[in-house]
Amino acid sequence: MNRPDLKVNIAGVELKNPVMTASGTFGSGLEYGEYIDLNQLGAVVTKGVASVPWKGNSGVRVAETYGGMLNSVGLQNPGIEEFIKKDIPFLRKYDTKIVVNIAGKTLEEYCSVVERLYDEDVDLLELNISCPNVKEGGVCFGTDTEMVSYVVKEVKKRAKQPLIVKLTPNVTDIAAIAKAAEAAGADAISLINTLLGMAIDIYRRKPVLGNIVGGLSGPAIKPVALRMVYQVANAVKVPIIGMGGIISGEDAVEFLLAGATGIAVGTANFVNPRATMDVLEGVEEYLVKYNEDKVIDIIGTLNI
Amino acid sequence: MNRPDLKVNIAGVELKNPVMTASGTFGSGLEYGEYIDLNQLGAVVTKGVASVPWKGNSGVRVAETYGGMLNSVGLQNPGIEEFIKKDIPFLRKYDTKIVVNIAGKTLEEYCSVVERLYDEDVDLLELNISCPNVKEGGVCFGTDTEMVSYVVKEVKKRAKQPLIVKLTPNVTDIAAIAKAAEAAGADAISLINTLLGMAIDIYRRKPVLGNIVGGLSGPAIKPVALRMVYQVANAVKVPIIGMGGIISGEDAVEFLLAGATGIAVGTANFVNPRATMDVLEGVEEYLVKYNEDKVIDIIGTLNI
Amino acid sequence: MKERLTGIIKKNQQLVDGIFEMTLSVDTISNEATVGQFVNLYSIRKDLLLPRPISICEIDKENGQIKLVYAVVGKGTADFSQMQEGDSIQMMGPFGNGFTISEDTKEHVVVGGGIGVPPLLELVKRLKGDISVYLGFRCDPILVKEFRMYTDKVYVATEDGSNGVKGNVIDLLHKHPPKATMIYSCGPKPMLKAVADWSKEKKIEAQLSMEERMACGIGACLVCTCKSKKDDDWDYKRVCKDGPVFWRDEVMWDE
Amino acid sequence: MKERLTGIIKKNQQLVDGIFEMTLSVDTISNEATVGQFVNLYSIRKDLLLPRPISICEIDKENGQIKLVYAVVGKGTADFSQMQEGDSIQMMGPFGNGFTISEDTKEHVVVGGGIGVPPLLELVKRLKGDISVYLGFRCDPILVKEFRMYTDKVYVATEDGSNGVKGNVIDLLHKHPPKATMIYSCGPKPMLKAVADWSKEKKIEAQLSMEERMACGIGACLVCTCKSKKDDDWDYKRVCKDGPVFWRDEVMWDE
Ligand SMILES: Cc1cc2nc3c(=O)[nH]c(=O)nc-3n(C[C@H](O)[C@H](O)[C@H](O)COP(=O)(O)OP(=O)(O)OC[C@H]3O[C@@H](n4cnc5c(N)ncnc54)[C@H](O)[C@@H]3O)c2cc1C
Ligand SMILES: Cc1cc2nc3c(=O)[nH]c(=O)nc-3n(C[C@H](O)[C@H](O)[C@H](O)COP(=O)(O)OP(=O)(O)OC[C@H]3O[C@@H](n4cnc5c(N)ncnc54)[C@H](O)[C@@H]3O)c2cc1C
Ligand SMILES: Cc1cc2nc3c(=O)[nH]c(=O)nc-3n(C[C@H](O)[C@H](O)[C@H](O)COP(=O)(O)O)c2cc1C
Ligand SMILES: Cc1cc2nc3c(=O)[nH]c(=O)nc-3n(C[C@H](O)[C@H](O)[C@H](O)COP(=O)(O)O)c2cc1C
Ligand code: FES
Ligand code: FES
Repeated sequence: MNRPDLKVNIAGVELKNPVMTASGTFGSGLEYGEYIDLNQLGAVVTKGVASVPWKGNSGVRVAETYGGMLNSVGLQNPGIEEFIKKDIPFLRKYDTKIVVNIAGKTLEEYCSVVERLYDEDVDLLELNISCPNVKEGGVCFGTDTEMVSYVVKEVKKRAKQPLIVKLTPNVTDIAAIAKAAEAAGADAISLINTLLGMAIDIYRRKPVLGNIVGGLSGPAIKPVALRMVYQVANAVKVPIIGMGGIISGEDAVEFLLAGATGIAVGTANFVNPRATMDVLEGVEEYLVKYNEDKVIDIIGTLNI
Repeated sequence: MNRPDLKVNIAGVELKNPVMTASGTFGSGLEYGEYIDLNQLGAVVTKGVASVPWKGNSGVRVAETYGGMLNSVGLQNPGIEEFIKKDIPFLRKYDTKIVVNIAGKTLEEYCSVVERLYDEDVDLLELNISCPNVKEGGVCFGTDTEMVSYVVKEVKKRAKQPLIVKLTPNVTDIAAIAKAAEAAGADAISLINTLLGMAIDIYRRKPVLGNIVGGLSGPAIKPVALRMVYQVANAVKVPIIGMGGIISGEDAVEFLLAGATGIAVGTANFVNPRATMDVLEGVEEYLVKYNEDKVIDIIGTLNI
Repeated sequence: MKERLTGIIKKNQQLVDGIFEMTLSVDTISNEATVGQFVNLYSIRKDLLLPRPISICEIDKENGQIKLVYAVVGKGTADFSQMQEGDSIQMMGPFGNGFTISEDTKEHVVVGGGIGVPPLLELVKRLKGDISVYLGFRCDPILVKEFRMYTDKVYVATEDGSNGVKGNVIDLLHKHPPKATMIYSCGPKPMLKAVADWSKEKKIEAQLSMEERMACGIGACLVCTCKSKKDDDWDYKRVCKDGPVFWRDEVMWDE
Repeated sequence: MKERLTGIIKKNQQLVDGIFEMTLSVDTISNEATVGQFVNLYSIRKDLLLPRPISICEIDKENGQIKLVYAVVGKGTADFSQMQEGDSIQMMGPFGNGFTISEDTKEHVVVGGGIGVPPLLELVKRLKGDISVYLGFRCDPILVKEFRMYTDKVYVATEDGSNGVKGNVIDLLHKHPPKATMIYSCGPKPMLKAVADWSKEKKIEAQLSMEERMACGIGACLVCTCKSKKDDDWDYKRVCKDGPVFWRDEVMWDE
């Protein structure tokens, strides 16, 4: 039997396979490049980058939880100039797509990153709307349909590359948020970002994280992620990139069946630096086992 | 050293200790009574009961997930009459408080259960507002501050026993919901109910659950539960009952430090029928180790 | 007070491809257990919280042991299959109601399919009178020799015809019509349904051992449903507590 | 390509109450490792996802082995302490930059506190010239005999005075002032800060091995911060990749 065709198309960009990295868990690939062949990845999604360098949060930034972890990195990044100088040329040496994840504390910051990337050689943009909107008292951009609509519209106007909008799961109605993003021009939707969580050091009687709360990721959150991907797949027409707790090919197939065209591997990289490759091989094995010629033939094929 | 004083007071009702059972995971105690001495519990919170018998959902009702489980029991219950006939007399034989968890698909159903309980010998009522509001197209009562306010106000009017309002975590702003419940008359707040999740059987290409989606519980969700308890503790003055993933005394202490006056053990019972007792002993050990005479002295004492 | 128990593995070996037999030393269970009951086995893997229900295949009160026969179908059973003699395993039980054996019944028909066959072994040991056993498998039969120790009438079918008659237990029942006043059956749902239909047609009483996914295993959580007749209406009974064995006429198959 | 490795446990025994020594056969690491680096150990418990960073205490290239010394402080290390000779453990490494050893430096001062002491042993083995070692413990000292094999000047302090001088390493440094052109130190943050201050006052260069909670261990996730000077400003460096050893003058202590 021939190897199945793993190609997927996300907003006009063809990926050799659906396996991507989750922003912030893979740097820009330099470190994991020592463990895997980056050419094998469908796409590398880079760590969130802002218009200027951000220092991130102080104090302890990670807490282990049952089947997961909390992080409060706070989007530390070297700023778009440094990113363009170093990360793009590094990644361009590989035969993989580059997705730049974008952070911002104001609409203006998001826009300035997008504009700065206008003439740069990157394939897709991913707008992280889980950031706090400082002008609105720190409420997360992604929790309100109107804010989402506004931000996505303005960013989309200025973007050359197709725009993925990455949703936060900390909302009542994820489908409504996804629809708002789509209506405002999102070319694709990715989800989920981390769930807001907390851990307490009972011996010191203090939160474990310097930032008190942090983002929960890892296999613990997979059921929530999968439910949201399923709900969003039933609400929008644009392609979806699913993530949240994927550690195996089986997990990835669940997301594909639920309606994701691409899938991203995050926390699993920390447990196993070859996690992306294991996921890729697992998806391929599944297709072979069920005589599927093309991965796109199983996307969204859940029997209800 | 003397044994620490474990008594807590929830809305005027004194519990011998803060350890309760989470509704729906313990029946009305009959089954677990073979494994533990029910007299040792601060309170037994019964399975949700409605005005008439509910059959619950069809098909598979449970799926195991990483560090957790999904259930879609759909609030199967024998109705309030049967409950009053069997469960209250059974529980009254024990020296523990009785908390009746109340389910409803309309305001009227909630009210009729509460009214029916008016002259019954139960200690506290727990209003489960995670139920779908059938009149509003099945949106969950607990996801909207106005709906919460309305339901709680009406139910409170009719309730003789103090009213605990149990919140769903599937919302953008849990503190706002808690405040609405408090303002409407809630005497205490309990949280969290289950997170909405999903699992897929990739071999049958079907959702594992007959109901497609279900409620995620167990240690996987603890960080989200703890964050929400912390946020709610900072938003309301009424006592809080914390739950979500508690499997050990240490877990329970995290919730107490975060501001919970009572804590409830749910899914852990399925893993270990003595879970409530282990939690109770763990809390006591912690108090002894840190020379605390009273459990109430550590509630909400997190150093930020 | 009942409690979570520790079983010590005395034997754990493969019977046929993917099916294992485990002998456990756990006298609380061997003392209490009756035929058709099950135990709940816990995995040591902390990602798997829920117990795995496995029927008791044989009860050896004298030596304080029970035997389980299980198929490796997922992560939990895969882990069990890796365990060694001397290892300990956390478990609870015995659970469920078991089969009703009446002294008055003299003609017994036992029908098992696949991994539903093992719990019928202890049953056959205890039945008195005329016993006919019908066993269906996908390919590799198990425990046939053991059943033959208690009755000559053991009929085997395999789907692929590699062993015994090619076909299923219903084909067997047609081929070798039994004398029967009571049927006891355990196996996959479609087979149980077929046995129910057959027995109804033949006007023979039947006890069916049902299977459903579980959480608590003791009747508290209501996840393990068996749709059952109740007066003019119906109800979900609990497989773990009200079952796993149900009377044919209670069970509703329309789900 | 680098990969996750399997180490085989050759020895795993308690040194003093709550502190264990583990010898691992894992030649990829023993071949590559340099002094002051660490490895990441994975728990077999599926509820614990993140690796535990443990410094390399000794490197035995010849036998393809490394030695680790670790304190049991939580679930992960408790599990490690239960492992037996012959068990295998998943691990990655060696990670981090290690100590800089210059041939020109002749007068070395080594300052360790508590569980920060072990990584300094391999260092002392490799230093040439005059070596003074200052070790502080809460009560039970570890590895003192081993350090004495490489230098006569090993000074020990314990907080409770049960062994050596009562006090901490700074007290020791005052009591036995060393000849020094370079200081190497590993231990709890307050101790490192004190060593930094002392060395600054004495105008001696110092290398400090920092500790922080980690996730990836390889520099990709940015959770392991060390607040560091950068031109007129500051920056969070990564303990796992840019460290764990930092020059005193980079490190900022105001957090
Ligand atoms: C009363 C009863 C008696 C049983 N007796 C036996 C027996 O004697 N021998 C045997 O091989 N099997 C028996 N089963 C089925 C057995 O419980 C499952 O095969 C087993 O739980 C699968 O676990 P897993 O981790 O390998 O599979 P996974 O698919 O990884 O399990 C995931 C989850 O689904 C549950 N699950 C999966 N399949 C089943 C199933 N068929 N029935 C119930 N729960 C399931 C698991 O318990 C677990 O919670 C019995 C089931 C019941 C309800
Ligand atoms: C570079 C480096 C080298 C180290 N070398 C040693 C050594 O040689 N010997 C030794 O005993 N310890 C050493 N530690 C500390 C060791 O990593 C922790 O004690 C260990 O991770 C605790 O794990 P646990 O599961 O027992 O504790 P838990 O408290 O249950 O762990 C929970 C989480 O917090 C992390 N964590 C807890 N304490 C620490 C800590 N002090 N530092 C970093 N992460 C922590 C764990 O890795 C885990 O992710 C080193 C730490 C670092 C960063
Ligand atoms: C350490 C860490 C840093 C992250 N940084 C970012 C980020 O910069 N931008 C972003 O959109 N998401 C970020 N995320 C979220 C992940 O991309 C992903 O959405 C989430 O972790 C869920 O996937 P997982 O469970 O596979 O990790 C980060 C996650 C982790 C664990
Ligand atoms: C099987 C099952 C049934 C439940 N039924 C109810 C219910 O009837 N009413 C209710 O308010 N919560 C119900 N819950 C939610 C629990 O009371 C609890 O809020 C939740 O499971 C989180 O706690 P845990 O992680 O300790 O289980 C149920 C949970 C489970 C697992
Ligand atoms: S498994 Fe809980 S009631 Fe049957
Ligand atoms: S642990 Fe990930 S960057 Fe250091």
